Formats: sequence, C-alpha cells, structure tokens
Amino acid sequence: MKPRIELKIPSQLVFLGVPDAVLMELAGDMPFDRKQIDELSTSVIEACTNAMEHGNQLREDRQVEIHFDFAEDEIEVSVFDQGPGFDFSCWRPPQDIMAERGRGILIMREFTDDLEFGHAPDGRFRARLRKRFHNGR
Amino acid sequence: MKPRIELKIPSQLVFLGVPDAVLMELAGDMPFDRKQIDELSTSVIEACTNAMEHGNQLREDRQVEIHFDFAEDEIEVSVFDQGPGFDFSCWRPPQDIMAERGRGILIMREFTDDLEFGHAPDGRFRARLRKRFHNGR
Amino acid sequence: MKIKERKRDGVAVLELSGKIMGGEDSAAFESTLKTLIHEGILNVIVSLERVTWVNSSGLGILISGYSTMKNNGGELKLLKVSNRIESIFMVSKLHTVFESFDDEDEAVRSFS
Amino acid sequence: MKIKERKRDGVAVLELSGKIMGGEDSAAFESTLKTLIHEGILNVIVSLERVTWVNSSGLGILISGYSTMKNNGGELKLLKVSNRIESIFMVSKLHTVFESFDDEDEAVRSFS
Ligand SMILES: Nc1ncnc2c1ncn2[C@@H]1O[C@H](COP(=O)(O)OP(=O)(O)O)[C@@H](O)[C@H]1O
Ligand SMILES: Nc1ncnc2c1ncn2[C@@H]1O[C@H](COP(=O)(O)OP(=O)(O)O)[C@@H](O)[C@H]1O
Repeated sequence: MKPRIELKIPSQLVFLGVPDAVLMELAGDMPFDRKQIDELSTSVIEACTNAMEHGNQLREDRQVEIHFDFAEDEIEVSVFDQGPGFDFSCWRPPQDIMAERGRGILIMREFTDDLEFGHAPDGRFRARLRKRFHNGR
Repeated sequence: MKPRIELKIPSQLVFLGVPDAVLMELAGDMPFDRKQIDELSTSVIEACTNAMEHGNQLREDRQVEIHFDFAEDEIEVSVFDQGPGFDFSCWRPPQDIMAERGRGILIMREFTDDLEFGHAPDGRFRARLRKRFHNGR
Repeated sequence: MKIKERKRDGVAVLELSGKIMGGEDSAAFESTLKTLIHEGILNVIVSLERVTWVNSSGLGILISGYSTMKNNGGELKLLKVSNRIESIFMVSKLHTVFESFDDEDEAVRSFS
Repeated sequence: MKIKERKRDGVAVLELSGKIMGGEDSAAFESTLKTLIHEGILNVIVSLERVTWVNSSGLGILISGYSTMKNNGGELKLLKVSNRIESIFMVSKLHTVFESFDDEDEAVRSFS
C-alpha cells in the first residue's frame, strides 16, 4: 500500500507554510533530490494559495485539503477547495513580464511533470500535481 | 473562529516527524515560548507513537488522525486511533527507572496542562492534550 | 515576512525574513520603500538570505517594489537569492529584470 | 536515526543524527555496541548534537545501550544533549543515570 498523508488547513495565508513543512520533513527521509523537492513544494504552495484565494475566497469557514501520495519514485499531491474552479484549457501563459500577478499556474506547470485541474467526485475543485524523482541528492 | 489543522498519517514510525514539523512551523509564527512548544510537540509524538503501536498495531491500513486547535493562549491536540483504547484511571507512573518502555504517558502528563483519554463519538480512541502558553520567547 | 532596515553609504539594505506571500506583506514593503524615497534614498538592496520561500504573490511584491523605485529614479537590487528562489525567478523570466548579488559589498559598490 | 562512528584515545564516539524513535533504530544501535565490545572498546560517548528529537522508545534504546555497556564492564556517556532532550531526561529522572557533557574533550578525559 502506498502511504498517504492528508492535511486540512484554514484558508488563511499564514498556514501556507504547513504543507511546505510536511514535504520538507518527509523529503529528509527519502532519497529525493533537493532541487526537485523544492520545485514540488513551491508548486504545492501555489496550488494552495489559489485554493485559498480564488477557490475559498479566503473565507475562514472553508478549509483547503491536501493529499500527499507517495510512491517509489513519484509524489502526487492533490489540493481541494470549495470554489467553482476554472477551465484550465483556456489558460494562457502570462505575457507581461512585469505584471504583479498571474504566475502561479506557470510555476506549477514548469515545476511538475503532470498538472491537472478538475472536479473531484464529491464536487470540490481539485488541482493534481505529480512529480517523478530521479534518485540521489 | 478558532483555526484548526487536521492531519492524517499512516501508522508507521517514519511519519512521526510530521506532526512535529507542523507544530514547529506554526510555532515560528506564534508568540509561544520555545520550551513550551518543545514540550507539547514531545507529548504529541508520544501520543502518536502509542496510537500507532498500541492502538493501530502498526497496521498500514490504519491511519492516525491529529487535530491541532489553536486559541489565543492555548493549543489543544487530539490524536485518534482505531484500537480499543485503555483505562487511564488505572495508569500508574513507572517504578523501574531502568525499564526500557513505559514512559510515554508520564512524559505527556508532565508536559501538558491537561491530558484526557477516551472514546470519541465516532468510536475511535482519542488522546486529548492541552497546553496553555505564557507569552514571550 | 519581516523587514529589517540598515543603511550603508547612502544605500538602504532591507533584510527580509520568513515567507514572502502577499497579503499584508505587500503594504508593509511598499510603505517601507515610500519612506525611503521620502528620505531621498533611491538605491535599495533587498536581501533574501533569511527568506524561507516566496510564492508568486510574493514575486508580485518584489516586482511592485522594483517598479516603485524605477518610477522614482532609483533602483532595487537583490542580494543572496537562494537556489530555491532563484529557480522561481528563472521560470518566470524575472532573472532578466532583477540584478542580483551574492556579496553585499559588491551590491553596494554597483550603485556608484 | 543514523549512526556515525569515530574512535579517539580508545574511546568510541557515536554521533547519532535524525530522530531516535525505536523500531529499527534499536537493533542498529545494539549491534554497533556489540561490535565495539567485541573489539575490546568499552568506553562509549554518544553524541546527540545532531538528533532532532527522541521519543520514549528512543529513551529505551539509550537505556538498553547503557545497560549493555555496564554489563560488559564498560560505560556509556552522553554528549551535547539539547534543551529539548534534556527536559525529557529530567521528567523521566534519567539525568540521574546518564553522565553527560557539553565538551567532547572533557567527555573523553572523564574515562581516564
Ligand atoms: N483553485 C482555483 N479556483 C478558481 N480559479 C482558479 C483556481 N486556481 C487558479 N484559478 C484561476 O486561474 C487564474 C491564474 O492563476 P495563477 O496563474 O495562479 O495566477 P494568480 O493567482 O496570480 O491570478 C486565477 O486568476 C484564477 O482565475
Ligand atoms: N492509544 C492507546 N491505545 C491502547 N493502549 C494504549 C494507548 N496509549 C497507551 N496505551 C497503554 O498504556 C500503556 C503505557 O503507555 P506508555 O506510558 O506510553 O508506555 P509504552 O508505550 O512504552 O508502553 C501502554 O503500554 C498501553 O498498554
């Protein structure tokens, strides 16, 4: 059985460090490359930021749920929010290099091997990030 | 509304570092005394160790669930397992200083302000640890 | 995010620490820069040495600060960007915008 | 838990790192001590400098090691016990059992 860790945090930016701390703690015991863990964790923070802001509208009665699924050479992270979601097929990379927002999805796309958005069976909106790891750090 | 963080980890000792990492991350942003956070986290690790070993019998299909409830000057942590539990009123402090086991509950009792064991409404066994914090670090 | 301010040879060194993640951080950073401009200090070094991580909203704060300084005839440069943060600058192509240094003396000299 | 072994003046210094939490750690530690005894090394210093935390099962490992050395006419002493771990020794009264040092030279000298 593949180990899974589940985490629920309130929709407040101050809690964005928690999923990062979880990944960093686990990475310390796993043979994953540091740079790759950084990239995954940065992507997870982006997904959680969006889930809090765009999905849950920073409402404090709404939680963001995060699943970490560990396999031999891969980590899959799912981030759930209670908002309406958005259509990823319409997403385009940002054009204005000096724009203050609009880089979250770009970062997730560049830093993961597989990025999917969609609705989970229970109706929540889900971002799913997968990253494969080569051994050695 | 008081913020709550929920965490579920598999019943494998390698994951005992996760609740510690969560508390340490949050403590960094809160005005809590370092020594007190250490004591709480040590107690939470004991509760999770017991939940994994005595409660879930280290079975990998059973998870340990941990709730962190934050208030102004207090953190309450609940640890749930799927075992039969035990009767805390029959607990006695260990006598043999050189015994290799039997110090978990002693540590929890000394390091928290309030320690309770019992069954949650859903039938799971719950350890509940509360610690009050004086300001300043 | 916390901000600690020092001055060296007419250059302000802002040492950021913690997480740069938008929200309240944004106003705090902007008001620090405004105060410096008001004092006539237009050259700013932002040290990221003690920053754990930056998210894309945090990048926005740095970009906004960069623009604020430029628009007032000044400059904002970065110091001690970690590997983790550097790679975020790379994918968002912001390394072509920000000048960055590993050595503080060099960063200070670059203004003269 | 990881174990790194060094020898100094006939004393073995075992540098533990990570978390000491029972399970597999127990056998690894015990077999390291058995090998030392086999080599005739009876004085052991266990450095906890790089240990993040110890739980009560981890205490059991240290106690078992202490007993193993004693039973073979040797000694096990501790080095660089952090505040966090020290307080666990205090509540379980194990500070009355283990001799502990902050300075390695001093710990080594204490055997002679
Ligand atoms: N979880 C989500 N729920 C709803 N909309 C989202 C979500 N995540 C992303 N979006 C949409 O995608 C857009 C682009 O996101 P992103 O690239 O992270 O930039 P930013 O968050 O700075 O706008 C957002 O502005 C939002 O409209
Ligand atoms: N979650 C639990 N479920 C069932 N029994 C428990 C649980 N936690 C503690 N116990 C019982 O209490 C005893 C004492 O626990 P503790 O003081 O932590 O020492 P140890 O775990 O080393 O035996 C355990 O041996 C076990 O019988």
